[in-house]
Amino acid sequence: MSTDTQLAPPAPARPKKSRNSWRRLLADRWAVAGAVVVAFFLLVAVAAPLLCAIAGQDPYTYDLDALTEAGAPIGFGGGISAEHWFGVEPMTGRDLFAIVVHGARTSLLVGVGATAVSVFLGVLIGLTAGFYGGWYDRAVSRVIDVLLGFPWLIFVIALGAIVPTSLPKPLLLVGVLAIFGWTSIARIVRSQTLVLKRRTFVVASAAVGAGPWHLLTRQLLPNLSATIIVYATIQIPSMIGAEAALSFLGVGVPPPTPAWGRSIGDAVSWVQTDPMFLVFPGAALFLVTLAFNLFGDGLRDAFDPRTRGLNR
Amino acid sequence: MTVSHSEPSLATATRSPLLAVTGLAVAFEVDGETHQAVHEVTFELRRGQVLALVGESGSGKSVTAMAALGLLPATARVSGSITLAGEELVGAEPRLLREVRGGRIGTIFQEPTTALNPVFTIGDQVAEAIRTHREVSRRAAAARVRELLSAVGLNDPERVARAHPHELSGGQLQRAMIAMAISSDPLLLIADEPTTALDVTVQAGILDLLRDLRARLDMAVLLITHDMGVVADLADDVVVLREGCLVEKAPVAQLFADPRHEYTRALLHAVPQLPELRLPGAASAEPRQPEPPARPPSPHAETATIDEPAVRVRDLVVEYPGRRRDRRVRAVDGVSLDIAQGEVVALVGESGSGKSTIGRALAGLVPVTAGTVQVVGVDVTRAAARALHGRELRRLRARMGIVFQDPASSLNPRRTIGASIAEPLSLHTDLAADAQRERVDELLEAVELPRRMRDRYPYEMSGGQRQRVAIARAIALDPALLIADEPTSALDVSVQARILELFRSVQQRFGFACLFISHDLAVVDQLADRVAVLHNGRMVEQGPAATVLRAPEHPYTSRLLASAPVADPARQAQRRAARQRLAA
Amino acid sequence: MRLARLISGRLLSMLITLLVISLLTYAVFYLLPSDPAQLSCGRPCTPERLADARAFMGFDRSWLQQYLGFLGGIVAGRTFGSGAAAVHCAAPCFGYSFRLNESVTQLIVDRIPVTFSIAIGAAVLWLIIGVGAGVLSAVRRGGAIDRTAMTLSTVGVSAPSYLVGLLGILLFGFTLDMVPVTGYVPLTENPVQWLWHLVLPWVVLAVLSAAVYARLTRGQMLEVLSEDYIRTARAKGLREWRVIGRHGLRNVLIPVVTVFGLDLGTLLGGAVITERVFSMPGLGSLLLDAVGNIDLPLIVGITLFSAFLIILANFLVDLVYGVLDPRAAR
Amino acid sequence: NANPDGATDSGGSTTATQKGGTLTILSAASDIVFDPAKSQNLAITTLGLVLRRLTTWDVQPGKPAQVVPDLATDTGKTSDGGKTWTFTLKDGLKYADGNPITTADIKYGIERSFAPELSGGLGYHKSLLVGGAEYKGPYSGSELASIETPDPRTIVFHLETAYGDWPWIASMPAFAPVPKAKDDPRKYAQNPVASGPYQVASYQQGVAVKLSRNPNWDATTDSVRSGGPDEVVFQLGQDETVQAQRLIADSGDDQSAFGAGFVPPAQLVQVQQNPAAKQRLVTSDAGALAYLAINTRRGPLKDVKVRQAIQYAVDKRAYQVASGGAIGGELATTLITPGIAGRADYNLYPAEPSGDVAKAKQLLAEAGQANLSLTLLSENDQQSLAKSQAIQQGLQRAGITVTIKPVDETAWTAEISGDRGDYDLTLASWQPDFPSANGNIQPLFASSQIGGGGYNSARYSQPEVDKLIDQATAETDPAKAQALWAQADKRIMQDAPVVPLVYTRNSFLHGSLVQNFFVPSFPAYPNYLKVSLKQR
Ligand SMILES: Nc1ncnc2c1ncn2[C@@H]1O[C@H](COP(=O)(O)OP(=O)(O)OP(=O)(O)O)[C@@H](O)[C@H]1O
Ligand SMILES: Nc1ncnc2c1ncn2[C@@H]1O[C@H](COP(=O)(O)OP(=O)(O)OP(=O)(O)O)[C@@H](O)[C@H]1O
Ligand SMILES: [Mg+2]
Ligand SMILES: [Mg+2]
Repeated sequence: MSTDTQLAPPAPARPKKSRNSWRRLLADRWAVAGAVVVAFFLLVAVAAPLLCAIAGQDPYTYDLDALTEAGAPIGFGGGISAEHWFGVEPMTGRDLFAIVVHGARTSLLVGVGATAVSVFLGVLIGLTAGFYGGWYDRAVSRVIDVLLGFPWLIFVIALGAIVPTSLPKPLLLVGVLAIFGWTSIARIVRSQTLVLKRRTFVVASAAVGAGPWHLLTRQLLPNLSATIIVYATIQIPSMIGAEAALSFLGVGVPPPTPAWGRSIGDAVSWVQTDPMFLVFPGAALFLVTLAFNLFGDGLRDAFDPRTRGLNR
Repeated sequence: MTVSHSEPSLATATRSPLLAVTGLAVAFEVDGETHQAVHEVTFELRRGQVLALVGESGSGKSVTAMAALGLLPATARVSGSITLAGEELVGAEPRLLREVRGGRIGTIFQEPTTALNPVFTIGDQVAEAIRTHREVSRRAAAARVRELLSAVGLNDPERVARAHPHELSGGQLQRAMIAMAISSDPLLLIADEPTTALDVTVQAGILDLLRDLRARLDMAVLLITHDMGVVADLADDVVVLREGCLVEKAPVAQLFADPRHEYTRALLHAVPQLPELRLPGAASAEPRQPEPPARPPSPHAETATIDEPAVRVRDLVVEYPGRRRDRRVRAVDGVSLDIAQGEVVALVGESGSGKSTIGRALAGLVPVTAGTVQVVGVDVTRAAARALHGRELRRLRARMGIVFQDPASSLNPRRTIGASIAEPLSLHTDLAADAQRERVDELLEAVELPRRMRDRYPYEMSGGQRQRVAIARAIALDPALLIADEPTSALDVSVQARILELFRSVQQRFGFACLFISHDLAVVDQLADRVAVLHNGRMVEQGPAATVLRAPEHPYTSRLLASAPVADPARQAQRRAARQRLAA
Repeated sequence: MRLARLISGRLLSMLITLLVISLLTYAVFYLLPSDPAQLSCGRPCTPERLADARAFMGFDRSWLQQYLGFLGGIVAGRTFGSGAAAVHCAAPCFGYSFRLNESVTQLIVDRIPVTFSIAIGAAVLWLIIGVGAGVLSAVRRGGAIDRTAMTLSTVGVSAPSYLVGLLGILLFGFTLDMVPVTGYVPLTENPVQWLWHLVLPWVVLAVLSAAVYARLTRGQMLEVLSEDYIRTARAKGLREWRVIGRHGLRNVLIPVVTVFGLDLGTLLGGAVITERVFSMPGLGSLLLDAVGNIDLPLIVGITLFSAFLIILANFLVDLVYGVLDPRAAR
Repeated sequence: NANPDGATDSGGSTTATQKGGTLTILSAASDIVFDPAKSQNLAITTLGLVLRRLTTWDVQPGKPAQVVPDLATDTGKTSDGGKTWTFTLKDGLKYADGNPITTADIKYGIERSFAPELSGGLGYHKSLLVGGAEYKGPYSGSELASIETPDPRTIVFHLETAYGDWPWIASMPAFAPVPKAKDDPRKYAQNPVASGPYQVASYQQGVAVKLSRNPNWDATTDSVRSGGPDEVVFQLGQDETVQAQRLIADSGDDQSAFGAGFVPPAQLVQVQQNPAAKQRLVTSDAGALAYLAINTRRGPLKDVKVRQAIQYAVDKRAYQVASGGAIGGELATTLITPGIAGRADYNLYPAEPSGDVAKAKQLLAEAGQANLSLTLLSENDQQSLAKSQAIQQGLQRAGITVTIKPVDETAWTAEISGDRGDYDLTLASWQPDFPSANGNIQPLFASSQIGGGGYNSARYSQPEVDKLIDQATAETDPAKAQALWAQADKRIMQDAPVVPLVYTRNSFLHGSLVQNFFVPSFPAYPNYLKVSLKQR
């Protein structure tokens, strides 16, 4: 800041535009509810050890006494009791509450992390490919084709065998998920960029001498935000699910580290005998997904000034 | 068409009104605050009557019209009553509205570029309008589309029907819009600035067409326009709006002869006058050789080096790729043009003759097929070929300002207009955020927009307001070259006068060169040093403004000048007769 | 003309892409911890027998040599083994599965009807459901339909496909006893049974995928509905469904078609889990089997085939862009 | 008590055979290999329906399996203490196509099992027969001289060393006759020339295999096959959970079906809560030995003290629960499994079912390994991972940190039988291919079986044990051999290369019309050969 602006009458701290967006967002009850739930789960993830300490449980200790001889939980709702708030896991007797609470850590980290990275990569690559076109676009499109056609199943199996056990698994996971995850968002963003870049306002911006970076970030990106937000929020549960698949292939977080995806995968076959085993982690995943989607929808609306004026 | 203009209103006075607007008020909610756009407007319109709605830009003309169709956004609150042949339209059943829209009321929207669906061909869209209200076969509809398109003066209806909106010029789109609006022979035509993008010859044709429709179908027209010449030519009665309030309502002759309200007087006073036309006895068909002006008449000519013009265009050819290779459209065909530094060159010509294309070529926005374009010594063709966003070109563009023909589409819908105006500032200056805001406010004020509009989004503004935003953005950096494509087409004459004043003063201060594309010959006369006339992609005449506008050589130029309407009903009637004689 | 050039150019690059994919597959396979020879060594296995099996399957050579052999097979055909047990695989030879004693081409061709039946039916269903729900909830934004559809779609995106399949079988197959639970009946054999057996897989896949389309369509539609041309369409007096279905939808379709191309391309290469749950002998179960038995020729074959489909789908989608929106044509 | 109250119908039951009907067998496999050279089938399952061999197994509920003559008149005669074996064919045996079965066809069948083109089957005979190590099959034109067929009904085998269990070896798939004229190595697996009660009527890879009656099968020559159903249909590629659900639902054609795979734990619980389904659940008494292999070549694990500590630290009860509880297996302490003749029960490391953590800690302290950190190589299916976690949790109590490394099945096989052996612990289970203690001990603990495709996953090498194995193998007197095997069993456990966890019990479900469905102690799989359908 120069000295003379200090003397100028104090300007509002924030540009009004973002204030408007925020106000719009805050006025959207559903979006706020979504944000609150997301925050709640983040809090749960952070405070997992504390919560478990309150419950007096941890996600690793077996409690075979809570199971029948065949390995099914004893008692109502999958063994719900004062001790085991959500009941216990069949076959092990581990505390389901602790598993769900701790699972939030892995799943949110991986789900949100992988989504963030893949959406970032996808948007960056898709946007530039659609914008620049030419050989760059062709190259990107071919790379996407290769990645999509690539037998990632055997790649991941191979990877699982190669990577040293010491490598931090969540990082590896986010990496693998992102590498295979960016392609679809890239193609979507590219497809829309192809049309958007011909809109007059983009040309007008180029005509005042805007560089590619400015065009991409200021002109195109805001008009892609709806797609990106919507796609990103759908991506989160898929990533959490994919994390489970990868952990079965030896690339994910190895058991017994709790993760929702794996719990849900394990619980599927118990759906008739011990439905609560599915309900708790499943509900957690569902709620988080729903919350992200609600929040995403709100964000989308807040970023799109026109939506409120839709006529009927 | 020899009916005098005060007669129809008398003749129809006994009939019951077709459209009655009573106590109409419209308020918008903008970020929690209510903004009253229209206050208690009342007027009536009878069959066969043409009612002109004039007034300041942003005074609520378009909003009033949209209210009749029930097409205002959900943020609008409408009160009062609008009846069509006795049926209430405010808050009407969707079924009734559907039947009214496009059937009994045809609508020409203000901004044709955004009003047409980009993914369908013009033919499809017009045919759809026909088939919505009539049981006709596809083939018959297609034939009728061709018919309508040629009726609105499109020379190549076949191509236009097959074209998508982005492949047409502003005027061509506007005519397609008109074709669509009149396709089902409506009782009432709402024409929101129907001729802004049309050159005067075509405009005259359209006005003839409307007059003919009125006569044949007893169609009523709600004409929204800022062109007092058009009002004088077509309207029976005039309603003057200002800041959402109705300030005056009068038959056209009376209004022009004896305006009551002070604002109306100011408005009429601001109407630029065309020079007296001296038609040459024998117009030579040969175009004048384009010659660099011997002595640029601009006050800043002394500072400009004569051998280094701001713009040097040589044998420019621009072709647009058609869907098939043999369908290429040659939009500009061998045009040469120089603009000296500090000089204002006006480009006039028929709609679709390649004016906008030349403007875009100067900015390196369309690929040039042949010829060279140099702007302040930089070869734009080469720079553009290397990369659309090359550094060289970018530096060049920092010194250029462009006002696009259609302001609505040239503003990013996701950014506030403040941000849009600040864009060149943040790109090419290192002004701090506060300083930028200040400059934006200054610019807004310069184009007669209130500061509070800074945080509006484009869709929350009227057409003229958006156009002024585009102007503000173009002059934000005090450019060396301004390319202004119909910059005042959506502005009422009073605002236009002030904008032109602004132009002049800025131009005097900074001495930029300017390519001024316009169909408004009076404005051209006021502003331009030289005039170039374009016809079918070719330059047919070029010379000092005074010469070209007063003693045109090419018959097209003569026709153009003869077609320009004047803001006086009586004189305009004479001129029309004269023009028709000329054409015959 | 332009189209012909475009297509031939694309074909060439498609070929190169497939080459890259096959090369990568061979290379990755080389990194795989499993040993195919081991699986076919029998019990008890001795180092000599292992070496024999390896030599017979060609795994004693380096992966590059194997890859070149594979390429040679496509061009000139190949003969495996020797003497009475030799098998010949004619000119466009995409490999031979020793495990199943069948040429890879034949194996894939046999499975195509199943997978395509599943994929195309499901795709049609999910496109209709997804886009329909998306449009409906955009139009009734914030209303009960919107909220319900979007909540259901959240279930759709977060539920594992195996679970949905299993629940589908339990509910419709056993509890309600409405449809057969497993198996595939060829269309040529009995069209009614074909349809009947496919209903459940279609519905399951559709439920899972429609969610994505619903959300994508909704977001895009909200955007489009505020455009001026929608107002024009209304001003023509079009029925609301036509305004939305024609003018709105058409402008929404580009991203939807993009995802559709990706999904359909992938699905045509086999819906692994769904085929497994419903015991459908399609490409997905063939691939699962091939991976489980590290049947390299088959893995490469299926990989290339599904890569081909994906690339083809993407190519078609790229072509369709120009049709959907002329501005995207160039 | 071997019979937990959870499973009443242990082993299954038998009644008189009714003829007719279509039996459906649900299988997770995507194809069935009928080529005897490539098949690893047990004598009493699929292949046994179509192909007969020289000898076969007679299994009865509650009785140990016995080797009995099949095509041969007896179970083989040896004249020189087990090096030369002679078999004679029964009279009037015919293939489905009506041609007579000769010993030349049996010889040819064995020869073709040496061909690399047809590898993958059970090949115990390959290294036993003289010249077998070099022989590469008949397709290159050579014969195996150590098999003689002096006349069409006699066949003589010459072995490298004395081998007492040769009669068992003669029951393996490769000892089924293959007429040379009908041999197409590419297609034989789908279209074998049948000698058993059924022949392959149609074969659809990945979909179904239909067997129909073999008109030339003579029940009087066959003591082990009853040939009940008119048709047998294998439905392939059936998901295990869905399979179980179908059989629980027991509707329509599924009433005359049974599942070839084990009932998964969750469905096992479900079945036990469903009285109707529970009646149709058949559980074996004991089956494979499930064990934790300790890689004896790795760092601290070379120390026998550490391995013994692991014996105590393991929580066998948690493991058992993870296997489905008592119905999933009985706690194990020995290497030779119940149902194998000569098994001696003992426990070198007595502890509670959930282990003796204190003792383990003490042993670890003695070994100076207070903070062990080990990797456990696990197959990546849900059940294996559940079991791995049970082990992990148990060892954790003694301060041994275990990291689970899930890999897919083929990778797991490659890793444990390959030369690298990059793991500390792994979970495995072993069911011998023939019911002799030889099959329990030799493949898992002979030093010749380390790497190179062998299953010695503990990589255990002890000259003393190797010698015992050699002795016992050569012994033709069953009683003496059994004593030697029991001795080897104990000797091995002293070195603690593996922790015996449970003798798994396999559970199978069948439909309500399925009769004579039983699961013997060995092998712990249903006897397909006797199954029949109740006729309505
Ligand atoms: N959606 C909206 N939200 C808020 N304000 C709006 C909206 N649409 C129009 N306005 C405001 O309402 C007023 C009237 O607009 P209208 O479009 O009717 O002007 P107009 O008379 O047609 O002007 P012009 O001649 O410039 O087109 C303007 O001040 C404009 O800013
Ligand atoms: N993208 C395009 N593809 C094909 N043809 C085009 C394209 N853009 C413009 N044209 C055609 O080129 C010609 C010149 O267009 P241009 O926009 O330069 O006209 P104009 O003189 O500005 O007309 P107006 O006064 O109506 O705006 C027109 O006939 C138009 O149809
Ligand atoms: Mg307006
Ligand atoms: Mg133009």
